[in-house]
Amino acid sequence: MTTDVKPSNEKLNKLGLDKLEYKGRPSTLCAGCGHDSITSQIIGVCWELSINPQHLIKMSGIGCSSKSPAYFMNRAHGFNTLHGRMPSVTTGAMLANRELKAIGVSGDGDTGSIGLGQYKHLLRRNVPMVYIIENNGVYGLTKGQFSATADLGQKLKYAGTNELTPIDLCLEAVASDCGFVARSFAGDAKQVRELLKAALSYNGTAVLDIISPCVTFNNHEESTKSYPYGKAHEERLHDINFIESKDEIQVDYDPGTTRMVQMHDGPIIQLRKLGEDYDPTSRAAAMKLLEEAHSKQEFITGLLYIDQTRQTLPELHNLPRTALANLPAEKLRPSKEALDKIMAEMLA
Amino acid sequence: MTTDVKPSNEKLNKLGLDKLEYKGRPSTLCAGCGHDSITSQIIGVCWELSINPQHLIKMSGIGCSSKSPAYFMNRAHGFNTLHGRMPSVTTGAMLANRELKAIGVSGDGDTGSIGLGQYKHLLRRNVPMVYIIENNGVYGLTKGQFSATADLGQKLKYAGTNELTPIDLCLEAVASDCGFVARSFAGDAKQVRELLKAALSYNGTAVLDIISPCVTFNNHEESTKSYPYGKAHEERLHDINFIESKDEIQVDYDPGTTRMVQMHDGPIIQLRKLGEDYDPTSRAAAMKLLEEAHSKQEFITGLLYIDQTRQTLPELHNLPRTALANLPAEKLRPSKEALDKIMAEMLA
Amino acid sequence: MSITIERPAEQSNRPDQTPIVNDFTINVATVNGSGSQTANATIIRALFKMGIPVTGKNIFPSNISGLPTWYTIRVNKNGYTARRDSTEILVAFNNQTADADLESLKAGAVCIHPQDLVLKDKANRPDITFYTLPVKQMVKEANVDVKLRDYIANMVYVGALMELLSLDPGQVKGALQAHFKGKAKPVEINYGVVQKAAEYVRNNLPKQDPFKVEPMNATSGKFMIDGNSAGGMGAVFGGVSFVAWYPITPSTSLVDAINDYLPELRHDEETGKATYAVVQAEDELAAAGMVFGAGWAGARSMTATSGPGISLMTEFTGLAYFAEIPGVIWDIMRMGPSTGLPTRVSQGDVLKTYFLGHGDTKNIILLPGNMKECFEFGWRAFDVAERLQTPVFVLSDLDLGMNLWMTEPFDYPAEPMDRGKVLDAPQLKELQGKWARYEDVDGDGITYRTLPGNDHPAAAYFTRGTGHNTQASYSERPDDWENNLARLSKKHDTARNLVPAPVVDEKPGATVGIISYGSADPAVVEARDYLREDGIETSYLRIKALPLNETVREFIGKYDHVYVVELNYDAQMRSLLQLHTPEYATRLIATNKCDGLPLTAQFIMDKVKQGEGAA
Amino acid sequence: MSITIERPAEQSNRPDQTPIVNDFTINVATVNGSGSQTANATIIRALFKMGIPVTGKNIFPSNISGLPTWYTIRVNKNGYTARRDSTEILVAFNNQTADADLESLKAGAVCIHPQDLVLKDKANRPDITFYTLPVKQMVKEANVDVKLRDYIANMVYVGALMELLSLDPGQVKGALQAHFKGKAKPVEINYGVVQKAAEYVRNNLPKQDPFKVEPMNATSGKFMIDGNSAGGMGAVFGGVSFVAWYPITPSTSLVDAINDYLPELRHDEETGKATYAVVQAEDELAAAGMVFGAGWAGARSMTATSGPGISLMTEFTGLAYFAEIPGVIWDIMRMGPSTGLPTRVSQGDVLKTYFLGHGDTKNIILLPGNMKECFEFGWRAFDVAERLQTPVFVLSDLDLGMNLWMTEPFDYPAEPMDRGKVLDAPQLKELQGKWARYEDVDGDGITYRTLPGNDHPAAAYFTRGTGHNTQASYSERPDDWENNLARLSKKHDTARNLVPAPVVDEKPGATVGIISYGSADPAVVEARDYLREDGIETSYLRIKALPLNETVREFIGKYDHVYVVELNYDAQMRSLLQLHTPEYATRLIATNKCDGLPLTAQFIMDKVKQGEGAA
Ligand SMILES: Cc1ncc(C[n+]2csc(CCOP(=O)(O)OP(=O)(O)O)c2C)c(N)n1
Ligand SMILES: Cc1ncc(C[n+]2csc(CCOP(=O)(O)OP(=O)(O)O)c2C)c(N)n1
Ligand code: SF4
Ligand code: SF4
Ligand SMILES: [Mg+2]
Ligand SMILES: [Mg+2]
Repeated sequence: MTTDVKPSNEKLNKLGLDKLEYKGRPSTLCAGCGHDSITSQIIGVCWELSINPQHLIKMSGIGCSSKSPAYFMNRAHGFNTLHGRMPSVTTGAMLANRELKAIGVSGDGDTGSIGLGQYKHLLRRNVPMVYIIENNGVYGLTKGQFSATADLGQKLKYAGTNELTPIDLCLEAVASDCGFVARSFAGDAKQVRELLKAALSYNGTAVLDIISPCVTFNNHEESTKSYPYGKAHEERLHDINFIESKDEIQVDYDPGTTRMVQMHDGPIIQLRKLGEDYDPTSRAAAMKLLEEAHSKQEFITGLLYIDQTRQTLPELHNLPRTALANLPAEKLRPSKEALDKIMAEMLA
Repeated sequence: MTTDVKPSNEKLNKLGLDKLEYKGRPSTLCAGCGHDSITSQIIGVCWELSINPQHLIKMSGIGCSSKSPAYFMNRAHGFNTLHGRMPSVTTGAMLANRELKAIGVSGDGDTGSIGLGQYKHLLRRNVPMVYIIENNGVYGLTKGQFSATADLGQKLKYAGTNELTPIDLCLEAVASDCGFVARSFAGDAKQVRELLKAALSYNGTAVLDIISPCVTFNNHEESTKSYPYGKAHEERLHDINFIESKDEIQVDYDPGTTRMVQMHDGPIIQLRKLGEDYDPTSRAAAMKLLEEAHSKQEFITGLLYIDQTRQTLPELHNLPRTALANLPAEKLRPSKEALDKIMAEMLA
Repeated sequence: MSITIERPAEQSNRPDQTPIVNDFTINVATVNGSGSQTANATIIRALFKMGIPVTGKNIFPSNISGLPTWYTIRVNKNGYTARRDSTEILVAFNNQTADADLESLKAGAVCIHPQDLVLKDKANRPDITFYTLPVKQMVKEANVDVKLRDYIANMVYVGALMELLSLDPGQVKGALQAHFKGKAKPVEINYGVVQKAAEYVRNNLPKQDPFKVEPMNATSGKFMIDGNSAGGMGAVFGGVSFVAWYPITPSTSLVDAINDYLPELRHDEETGKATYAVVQAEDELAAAGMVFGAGWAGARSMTATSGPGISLMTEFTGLAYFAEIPGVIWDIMRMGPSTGLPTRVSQGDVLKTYFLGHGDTKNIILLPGNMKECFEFGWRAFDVAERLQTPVFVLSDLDLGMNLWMTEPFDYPAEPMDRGKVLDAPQLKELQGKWARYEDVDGDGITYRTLPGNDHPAAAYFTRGTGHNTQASYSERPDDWENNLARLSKKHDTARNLVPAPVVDEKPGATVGIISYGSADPAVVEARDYLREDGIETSYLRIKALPLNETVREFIGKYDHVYVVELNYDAQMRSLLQLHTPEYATRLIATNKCDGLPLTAQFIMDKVKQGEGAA
Repeated sequence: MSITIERPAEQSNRPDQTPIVNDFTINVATVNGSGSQTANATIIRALFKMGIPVTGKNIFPSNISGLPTWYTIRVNKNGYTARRDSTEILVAFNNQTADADLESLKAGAVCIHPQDLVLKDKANRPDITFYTLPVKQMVKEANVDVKLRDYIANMVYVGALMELLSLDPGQVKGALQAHFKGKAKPVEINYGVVQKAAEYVRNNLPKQDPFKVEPMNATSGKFMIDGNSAGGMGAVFGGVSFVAWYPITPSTSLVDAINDYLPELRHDEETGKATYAVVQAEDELAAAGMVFGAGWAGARSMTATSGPGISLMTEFTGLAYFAEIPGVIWDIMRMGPSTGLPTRVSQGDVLKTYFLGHGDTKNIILLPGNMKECFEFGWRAFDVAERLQTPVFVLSDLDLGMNLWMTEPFDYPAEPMDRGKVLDAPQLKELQGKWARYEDVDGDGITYRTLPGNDHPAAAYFTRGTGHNTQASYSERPDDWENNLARLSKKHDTARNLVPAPVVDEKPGATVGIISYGSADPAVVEARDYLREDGIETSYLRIKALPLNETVREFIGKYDHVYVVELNYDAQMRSLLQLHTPEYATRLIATNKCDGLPLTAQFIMDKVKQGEGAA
């Protein structure tokens, strides 16, 4: 069994685990797929933050993206559920055992098409989890049809021209009162990493919509979901840094150029201004930003919105710290006396 | 058969039909139910606008609200589909026959809970129809559980306290690029009427989210979905008037106090300023308004957003004016020569 | 103010009849939403407390108020509880249906109606005894709030019945006291009206009919309850820790019952916390997902739904079957296909649920037949689901679930909870981490699982609905696939003798077999007695679960004719029996009906007699 | 640059063998995404154009690139097209699987592999003929763009096979020309490599094995196609006007085919408009809703999906069945339950689809067994659906749908389109507006409908999934419900003789019957020949549709043993047959397998022989 061991060397984290122990099975995705680069950030960040793999669940739907949980953290329980239905399964699991941490990985088809209803209702419930959308604008696993996040007017050899306006899964999240909404780009490893860390510290549903190019079906330059486009057009809202909580934190910063957001269990997110100042704690500002990005076709990344006031679903349900799944029989089955009492009342 | 007849007397509309001919079967809803008052506005408006009932389809899901189509316009085909699935059925019907007009009636449970995904995807496709949500914050037909539009903290004797934030179906519509989004109150007959007229003239999906009190399960004063609350708190964005298109329209108005919106087939919507000026053609303004109303718990009604630039789904599909359903066999089955040609190519 | 009453004209002078005691059916026709439930519950409770066997069935419309509803109260000294086609006493309180209701009465029946309800055919029915009540006036006199007038009007028929049938006034009052939980004021108002009405009848409407009740001692040690309350209570005693559901008639009241019992019975005094979570999902698809998510993570997890919900749970059922995740799904069956008749009963989901899921699936189904079994399967379903690591369906129906039935007290679970084959961290340590999620170690097809959060480094496995090998790794190998399906079939065979065994009542000299299940049971029980009287002795097997086992085969083997009694159009259980025992396929005789109403003994009797050439 | 080659060491000197001509199976093992499809198609087309019967089956993984895939090419002079278990010629081009692939070879087989692929067991297999190819060098020499290297590498085995098997070089080149649609440059590059490889083999690897091809005349007047293309083409010739779908393997290519044919064949030149709409829905639930919405409004409406989609369409199927709305659902069956094996074949949805929907439902199913029927049912399904006003399922499968089959040209529909019983405005006028949506005027259970938009004031009716009477009004009356279900059953009986009849091949002296359907057919056809050679004459009935009719009963009645051959675990068609003919339930012998691969004749032969005591 794993206990908290002081790292004996640099290759071990606080749990005494080597980074290798955060690996999964070899990926069966296409070489160069954006999803694989996100996978490696997940591995790195979880190792760095010493997340206990045995207390983590890896959840997904169906799709190339949804295969990813098999490729990280073999020591965590994983569940590759049904297409579009990861949200409901995770809701059940996290209520059954609120001691767990959950990382969900989904695709734009999985979340934006078949799963849109479950996505929105999960957010409304504020189920504690990191919800990663590996967004490539296509259905990779079924070979390249447009998904609901594909851009209006986009052309693909196989799929033709997309004639519908895209769904913005970040705007959807904000509209559904999600309290942690971020957008990033698989090609921006540093930002993905810092956002992942922040998301893992968030108490509630943290949405990361990561543009993750499909090198096989949607990676030509004109596609806004491609590497070349992302590299050329990504506009970072801010430079983000995640500062782990130490016993005592002393961070010097200039409030004129930097915002600090303290997460509920200690760590701090440092947002260094890049362009205009942006207040990620305003829901209205987030909607405005996304609406403007939508109409101007801008690719803005960063922490779009954060609100730490909402209760999570297990909190709303007044659940004990001990997992429901681990309650002993005595706590689950009322006594014979209790039944006798009811029977007596019934007979009265 | 009905032909365009000049009304011989005041009780006949342009089609020569008496208002009685726009009636449906007797309602089996509770006496006083908000849904019935909306039904009577539908009857009145369709008669007034001389909508041909034989060219109309009445669509719904399942719920008290979804029963309404049986209570108006017996001369129109109606379809009481499945819970939450009216959008997809209507999409199919309107592509099969784009000459039809469609009125859909749904409930907050039907649209906001089980049907949220289909609702959002219908809006994205811009299927031409009037989409009425008879919003009472509860599931009427299953006897009073909270729906997803119930207010945070609301209490009901049977259902307890609602602990989740409400879904705003108008914000959802705006986020999904719907081009006609309005909110009203079943107790405000005039506004419902004028909005209905405008919606029936809109070329695309027109959403009317109408607060429609459930007198049996959710009509106490503290409920924001009740008659007393609505009457006391409704804030009209503007005074709305629908002006039918005549051969020549001459409307005098003061641009300082009134906005005019011309609908694509002629009629004009006149919006007379009541409080601050509000521009319903700005998507950003609509989101801001709804976000503010949400945080301040305001009950704002009126035409929230209008955009007449989007193509409808039948237009996108380059459909002929003649309904697909009415195409003759010659247009449907390619010739024997066409098959012979393919076979010859195959054999080559 | 005194009541001025015109003496009703229709009182005929009938010859004295032998009294018919404790054996008749009352049919109360009202409009729904008018609060007749209180009145009907009062009558039932009074009868029951007089020691007389009674059942109540509500035939109600799928809307909220204003449409016809019929409440039938069967009084039967032999304890028969099935529906009967005929009514002896009609309480015609609904204008809309009164003429048709009257028409359906047979000669000798009674019709009680308000003065202002005009019966078209009254004059043509000298064979009926009419009692006309000045309801409006009495309500006026009661002088209550407008909102309560309908309720009060219904008390008038309670009073009339009390007088006409000789109901014990003390029990009637007691029933009202129980209903109003002892609150004096409403009891006073209501019982006042009851008394006035009784008095009115006594003074003005001489008894002309033979129906009456007499106290018995046949209900002591019993109580009355509906199956959804019993099932909900059972689930709570089964240690349910997670419920996700979406409202749908007629299953909603099962979750309501759970919600009623949980806070009281399952509040953790130590921590002040809940030991459960009940989530109203956004639809049945999500409810199913949550149930299996929670079941996967180790909760005792369940939902309750009806036909449309079952349809929507098809894909998740297949996943849970194949990934082997426990979860309990109550299907309170209503009439399908499609939305069908939401407030009418059927047993139409049996075949569908057994095969629910695409590809090769076969599910476990429990079939409660009475209140004790509703309670028992409420807890046992979790044991079966966790033992077999698979979805378990409990198929009750609207008749069992929403109507009022007599029952003996429920037994506390005799066995400790069975949490199934779950390996915890110490056990894994002992195994040195050597285990495989889908390896059939014990030869029963059931493999070992671990729960997320298990601290052992080798505890984790990957759950998926795709092909996998014993190590739970993704596999497309033909042999892995075949072996896995073969093991799942073995598990299904294990289930045959793990689920509740059928109840068999074999009679010496029986020439005919009857098989049935669920809410069809009371009609079968009654029909068998009549058939015996008519010279046809029958043996009876009642199925309590699927899959079927050898007991069923042996039973069928003994009779040339086996009547399979059920409430659906396609004789669904008959089909399953034919597939189970192809060698006897032709001796299984479909004895089914499907009109939205519970089965009657008469129907069964007719079918069997016809089949036996005795009709 | 010239090639320097080390002479392979493993060339053994085998005694001369009698040549085996036009009767062997090639198995090409590669990695998916490596473009081996072009190479395999080239070989197949060359063989086919040489007049030799051939089939191609792709056993591929459920991912996009990098995993093992096997393409088997069966060459058979008798025209047998079923899968075989053994391979005569292995093209071992995949490192990951080469050792296992080699292991599965029987003595006498051939293994062709690249020089840098190390075979662990090579030395231990003197019974195999190895040909080692300097693939890397050849690719290097070809000097093509990096992206094309994998494609080019595959041309090396094409060249080797051309030389070793005596494929006609002209046909190989012709196949490349056809593939590249006459573009000279790629043909030149590819054929260049083919020639080099052939030359290398000719010069360095003397022929040691007996396998070769010789031109025949067995394919003239035929062509090769996959079932999804044939079905899609059929739908277009059936006048499909509405398609809603959601991508899912292996059904996607059916909609792709429709999308390919529509713009060309169904563009309206008069109006410049489309005569159809194809919508990619957000999921299968929505796809089903759109299909039935369009069917209700009068379109020829369809979708294509596979198991998981079928599960999600359960509720809508029940609605359409009960509200009586036409719509066509293609299910290209893959392996379930659950996500199962998305790229492997099964016939596992037969029973489920027949009963799809809660409550009492029975659906219409068409079961194509070859390319001509895929085309035919493509159009006929609409006629059946509109005639019967109900969902019609076409159950094809991955083997039929995605693999390459020989076929004779398709016949143009002999009958005009059947739009069913639709009343238009003039007809209603003639009837003076007197009609009832659900009245059985003709006694066949099929009633008349009107389409929305019909201008007659009496045209409208209200469609619902709830109980209704003949006027389509809401009804909870028991008799309305029962009558309606009875009429629906009558309609189902009408369907029995309206759907395509089974194909029966009765042999004089046959002692054994075989029943099968769909893609199981080729294996049965082949097995019957072998059984005959072994003294067991069989008669054969192939089911082309459900519900079953009397022809099936009569056939079963003639044989003591009837083997029901199918590709699923639970013997699903056997079950349906048992329910159809309970009197013969025990003579129906389950002859089923379920490992994700198409059936082999060997399997059937073994089962029948075993059953007949001849094994
Ligand atoms: C119910 C159901 N419908 C369809 C499918 C087929 N399917 C598998 S993955 C997928 C789309 C995946 O797209 P996305 O979520 O964007 O993931 P990506 O492959 O692009 O990473 C589809 C349609 C399925 N597995 N289940
Ligand atoms: C699949 C399915 N699940 C559940 C139901 C039961 N049901 C009928 S109406 C309804 C809710 C209706 O609420 P809403 O749409 O708000 O309409 P209202 O009755 O309040 O007007 C539910 C849950 C159903 N008919 N179908
Ligand atoms: S197809 Fe696209 S999304 Fe799928 S693995 Fe390949 S690159 Fe990634
Ligand atoms: S229950 Fe509520 S929503 Fe339903 S009919 Fe009655 S008042 Fe209207
Ligand atoms: Mg994608
Ligand atoms: Mg509602």
